[in-house]
Amino acid sequence: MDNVVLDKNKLNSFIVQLRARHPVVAPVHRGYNRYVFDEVENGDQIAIPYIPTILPPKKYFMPQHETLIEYDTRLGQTLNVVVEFASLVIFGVHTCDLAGIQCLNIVLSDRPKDLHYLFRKNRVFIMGLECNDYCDEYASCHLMGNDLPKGGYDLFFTDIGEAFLIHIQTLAGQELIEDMDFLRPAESFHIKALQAVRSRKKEIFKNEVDVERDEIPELFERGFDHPVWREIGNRCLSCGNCTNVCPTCYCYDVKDIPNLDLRSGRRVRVWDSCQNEPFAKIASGESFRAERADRKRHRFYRKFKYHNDRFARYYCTGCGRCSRTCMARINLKETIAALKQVVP
Amino acid sequence: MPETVKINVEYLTRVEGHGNIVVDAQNGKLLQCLLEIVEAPRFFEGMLRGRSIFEAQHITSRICGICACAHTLVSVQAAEDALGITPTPQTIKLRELLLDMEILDSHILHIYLLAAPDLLGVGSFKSLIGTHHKTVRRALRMKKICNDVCDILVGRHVHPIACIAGGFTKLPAEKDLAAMQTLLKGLQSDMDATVDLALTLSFPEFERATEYVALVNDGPDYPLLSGDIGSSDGPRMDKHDYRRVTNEFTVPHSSAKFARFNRESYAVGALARLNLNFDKLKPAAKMTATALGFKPPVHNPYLNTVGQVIESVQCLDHATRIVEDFLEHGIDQAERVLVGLNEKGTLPVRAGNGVGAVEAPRGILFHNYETDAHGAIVKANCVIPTAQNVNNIEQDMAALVPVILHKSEAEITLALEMLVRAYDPCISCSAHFLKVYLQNQ
Amino acid sequence: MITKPNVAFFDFACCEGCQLQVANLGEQLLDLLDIIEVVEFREVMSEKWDGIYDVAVIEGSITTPHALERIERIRQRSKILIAYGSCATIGGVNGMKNHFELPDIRGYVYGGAADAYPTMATRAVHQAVKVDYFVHGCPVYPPEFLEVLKCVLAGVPYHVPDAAVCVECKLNENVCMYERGIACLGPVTRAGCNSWCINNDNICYGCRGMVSNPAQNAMRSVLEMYGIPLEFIVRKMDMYNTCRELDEHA
Amino acid sequence: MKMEKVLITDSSFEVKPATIVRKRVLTDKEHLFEIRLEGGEALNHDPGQFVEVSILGAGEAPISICSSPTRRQGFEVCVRKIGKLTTVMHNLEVGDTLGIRGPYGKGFPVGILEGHDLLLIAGGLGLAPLRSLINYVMDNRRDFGRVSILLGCNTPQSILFGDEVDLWSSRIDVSFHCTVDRADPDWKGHVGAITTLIPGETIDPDYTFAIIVGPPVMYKYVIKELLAKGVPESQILVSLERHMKCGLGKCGHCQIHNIYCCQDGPVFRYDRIKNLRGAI
Ligand SMILES: Cc1cc2nc3c(=O)[nH]c(=O)nc-3n(C[C@H](O)[C@H](O)[C@H](O)COP(=O)(O)OP(=O)(O)OC[C@H]3O[C@@H](n4cnc5c(N)ncnc54)[C@H](O)[C@@H]3O)c2cc1C
Ligand code: SF4
Ligand code: SF4
Ligand code: SF4
Repeated sequence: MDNVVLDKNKLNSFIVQLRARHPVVAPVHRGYNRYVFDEVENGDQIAIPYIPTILPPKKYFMPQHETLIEYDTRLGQTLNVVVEFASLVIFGVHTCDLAGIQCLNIVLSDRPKDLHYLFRKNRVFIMGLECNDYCDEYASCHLMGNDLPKGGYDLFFTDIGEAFLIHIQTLAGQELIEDMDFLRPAESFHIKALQAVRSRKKEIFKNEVDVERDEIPELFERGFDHPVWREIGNRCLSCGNCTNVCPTCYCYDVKDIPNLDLRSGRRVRVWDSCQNEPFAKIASGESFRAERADRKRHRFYRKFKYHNDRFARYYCTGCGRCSRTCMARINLKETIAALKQVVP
Repeated sequence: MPETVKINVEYLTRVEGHGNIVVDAQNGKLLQCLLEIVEAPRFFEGMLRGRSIFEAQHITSRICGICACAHTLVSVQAAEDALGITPTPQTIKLRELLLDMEILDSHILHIYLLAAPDLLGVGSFKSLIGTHHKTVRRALRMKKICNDVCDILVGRHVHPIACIAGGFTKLPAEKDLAAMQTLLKGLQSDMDATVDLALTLSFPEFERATEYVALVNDGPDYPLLSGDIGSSDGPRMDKHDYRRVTNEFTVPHSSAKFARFNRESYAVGALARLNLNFDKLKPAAKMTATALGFKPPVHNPYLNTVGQVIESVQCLDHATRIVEDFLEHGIDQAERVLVGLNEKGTLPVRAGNGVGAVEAPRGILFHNYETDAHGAIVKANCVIPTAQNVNNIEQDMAALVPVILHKSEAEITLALEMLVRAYDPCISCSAHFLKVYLQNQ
Repeated sequence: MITKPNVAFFDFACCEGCQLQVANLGEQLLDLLDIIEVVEFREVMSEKWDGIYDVAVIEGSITTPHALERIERIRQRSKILIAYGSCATIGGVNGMKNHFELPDIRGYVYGGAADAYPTMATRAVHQAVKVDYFVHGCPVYPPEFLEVLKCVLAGVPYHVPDAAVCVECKLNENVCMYERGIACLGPVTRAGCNSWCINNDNICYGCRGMVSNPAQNAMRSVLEMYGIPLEFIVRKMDMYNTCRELDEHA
Repeated sequence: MKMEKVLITDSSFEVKPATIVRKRVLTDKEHLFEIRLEGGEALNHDPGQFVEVSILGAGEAPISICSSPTRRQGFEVCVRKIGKLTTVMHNLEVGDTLGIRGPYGKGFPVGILEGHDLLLIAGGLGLAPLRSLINYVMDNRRDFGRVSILLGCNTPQSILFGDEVDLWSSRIDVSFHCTVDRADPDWKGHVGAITTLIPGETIDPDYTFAIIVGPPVMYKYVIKELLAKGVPESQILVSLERHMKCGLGKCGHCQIHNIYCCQDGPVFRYDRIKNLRGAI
């Protein structure tokens, strides 16, 4: 497909015009290091550049609290499966988060399909945004192969100085911008500028840990008893932050919330975390991952091994959120590095 | 004609906290007439010892859930006084807004849920649901709106979160202000209906002039958040001299301390405030007063409830103006204060002695903290409005009982209960602060 | 539900703020009154009831011998008993006094008249009588109270979340206080309040009590890492959780 | 943002309406329910599979199907009262309705078991899922070799399905042994852990499949005894209980390393999971 150019001073018109069709969500700044995806009304409210938002855009595909079912027992035990959704545009998604969405797409379209997720997914337009430089020291996107775009968007924006070069990847993306007469076709110098950005990035983005990506399966293959698990397990507070902010975590709990009439109500899905104490506890009281070290290890294996075995894809995007948010400063990069150290 | 009565109302209902009324009259002679405070003591002043001055607000808010915002406001005032922090004009305005909502909320609770059942002759608001369904709905709606405004401003009404020494941890954004404005606008018609309701109520006739004590200041506004201590009987005093006003003393029958200033007792609360500061009311509140036939000085304690209606109008009016003002001039978000900053001793603390004086819904409220050089509290003292009123209530009862002694025991009991309730006593507060001074230090 | 269950509210040593949260439900309170029959609620009602309570809602801590007798009597007359608010569920702020020698604190507050005011170490309600349901929080979080009440009426258990407040804090997209070098009790405090305080840019004070398996050593190292004196956090922990000691020694 | 709401069909969270057609109180903690899907639709389950039972307002819970597909029109579940759903379910009566999802998971591989000797070992409530296989075997008895049943319970009173247990023990084509942890004076049988029953069994290791269902603590010890008897690891089958929410291999609760108990199990060959730390 095509490339077009958006002058930066037209970003506002771009957003305003988009909004005429769909609500637009984008990264906004809410005080100290707090970036979140939220609805915006114009371009000025958008914070770019930004460090990864507290929660990744997955909240628009699988909200923190989500109604799955509505019921009224006066009508018996039958129920209505409902999806609450909004057709919207997510603007400014970093490449790591694009990868995160792709990861979720894969698991949740695996049979049995998660129709709630897929329903929303088909109603969200995604506009990616390239990082010309690292957001901060927590990222490991190059190691995970996500510092460059690999699909997963309708439109993709790269900052080439005075303007954004927009790569149009889908028909849906094309249609979204059809009537925007302030967009110009990209000329060869624009493409050159993009190439310049990419070659500069080559200089900046290097493996963040002294490990090759292909080595990772091996590290985990033999690392199950590595002392690093006990070490981070001892430091972990089981606050669940690392999983709740992760773009590829999708564990959940399902519960019923009756209304005050005690007859009608909703069945909701809420994000859950394998780091929480009761997560693997059964009704008789046994917990199958009672030790924090077991839970930490489980999380890492879900990112780097288990899903890889199933779906041939890493379930870490390198966004750095888990390390950024950990009050105990358990760091993903350090953990991988430690795993590489062979223990005598 | 039961000239000999023995009344013992245990666990007086529809007041905040536990109190008993004890009346003993024989052959027309009043032997005993007490308002016993039986609330379990909670030792707040003791618990504050050794705590950081920055924690005082969080802890003292828990003295009373009904006027948690007032305790919060007086606590931060005392803490700032001790630390030598001057709040910014924006902070003061927001605090005034918070206090307006607190007083409004508390007055609505008292007028509708606690006093109205007596005046409408039913056992409680629950019976009102049947007989005065719309009225109850209105009351709950009004309370909810006050709460919703507090939720936006400070996180919640009971034990506010965002109001701390130094300012606010969170400041309303423009959309928050707009939301508050909508809420307050929505309250207006219910407020009109409240005044209409008040017009239909009739109150027992009983007069006893006493001393009235409330905050006074030189500003143009009805003083609630700050000022000197004013009295109907005497000169104006600085808040630091509060002890000379309260002159607390203990009596054997009560866990609350009694207070007296220029006479045997004094009253605080809506009536006192109106008797002292009537002229500073906004026109809307003044008009309400005229409509309700309220002309200060008013010496009938039962009319405290009417005073609360007038103050409710005043607070709503004042709060609305503050919000409008912020909408017009904006909020400086840079004034947000970071909580817990002092964990590593980043803020200058000093040995100091700070006093806060705020008009809580039930009257003037004092907190006084003395800190050491590390900002730890070495002494704390809190004087609660109801504690100041108890003495006055007993004086009222002593004056009232002989006049109504010819009535049936049930009637006497009701009259006394209504009298006590008219003061809207917050016994939980006062019992928490039965204060006596360190004997052994 | 054929007949509405009788529900009574009782207060012990507390600030009554949690009871007020019921009135603060607004018009929703009327929906609530459609499904329960409030038979006693001293704060707003004069009526008394002398039958058996289907549900007794207890606010406040047990701090005097008289209160202990009273709660025992209420227990005997109640089918279901709910501890309501932190003072009742974990002792709450009233527990702070347990750290002072009792005669000392009584003397401080009452001076010579101290003996007139009998008191004992603060106890949470479950440390005095059997409790069927817990509604934590200072004050209670009204949506959680309604959840518990619905469980009571349906006759099913309510599971107090045994995950950290942090979980809700992150779902609400707050920046962690530790990122700003400020100590927060979220990691050791049980969730259920929707991270109320942090949403308002304050810290968690631990009012809901601790999770079943708090990572105490890890917590200590975290504080060390951020240069926060341990004594600071211990003091903060004490604010609500002193009575926990009674459970541990039980 | 304005949210829209639509109804969708074919979601995995949909339930099939069902009715309780029989209820038996086995003990005060365990009740047995016979359930029939609306319209007489067959559940089509394999022994060892489970369903998600849904009661609106109380939630959902995974419950093993304890009846054999060879019997009755409906299916049976045996429910222990422990939490929200199970409490409400105990209060249901014949004629009451509920919702069913499933059947889910991989049950016992009856096709592979055919032609072999079976050693069926159940502890406590584990008898419920195993009963589906036992009755299947009874109904197709000639397809199997020697069949032994070992049953372990807390007390004689807690023995579930007493009448059927009597039946099994009286059959000449079944070897049956039962043991209790704590006996009462009337108890004539064996006392002690279930592991103590195994050494006495005559087993032809090459031709025997051992099948174990019981509380988590039981597996390790029983497997040790079986291995000592020479039963190959690939011929030991276990059914594992895990915390489970969705039954769809998504919610993550039941995950053991890279397998999901709800989809890949709950029945596993021991050799396939023995190296998964924490599985047993
Ligand atoms: C494959 C499988 C088969 C089962 N078969 C049976 C059976 O035949 N009969 C039977 O009585 N029980 C069976 N169980 C156990 C049963 O699922 C749980 O007892 C049930 O989920 C409890 O639900 P509840 O709503 O009553 O309890 P809850 O109120 O949900 O919870 C009670 C306690 O159990 C924990 N818990 C919550 N959800 C689960 C869960 N899904 N699994 C385990 N623990 C949980 C909670 O942490 C809580 O502490 C089976 C479980 C599995 C996984
Ligand atoms: S594991 Fe950490 S770095 Fe990797 S995707 Fe999840 S949050 Fe990002
Ligand atoms: S701010 Fe407090 S509650 Fe939130 S994540 Fe950090 S430690 Fe946890
Ligand atoms: S955040 Fe902490 S202190 Fe605040 S309500 Fe929740 S548990 Fe209580």
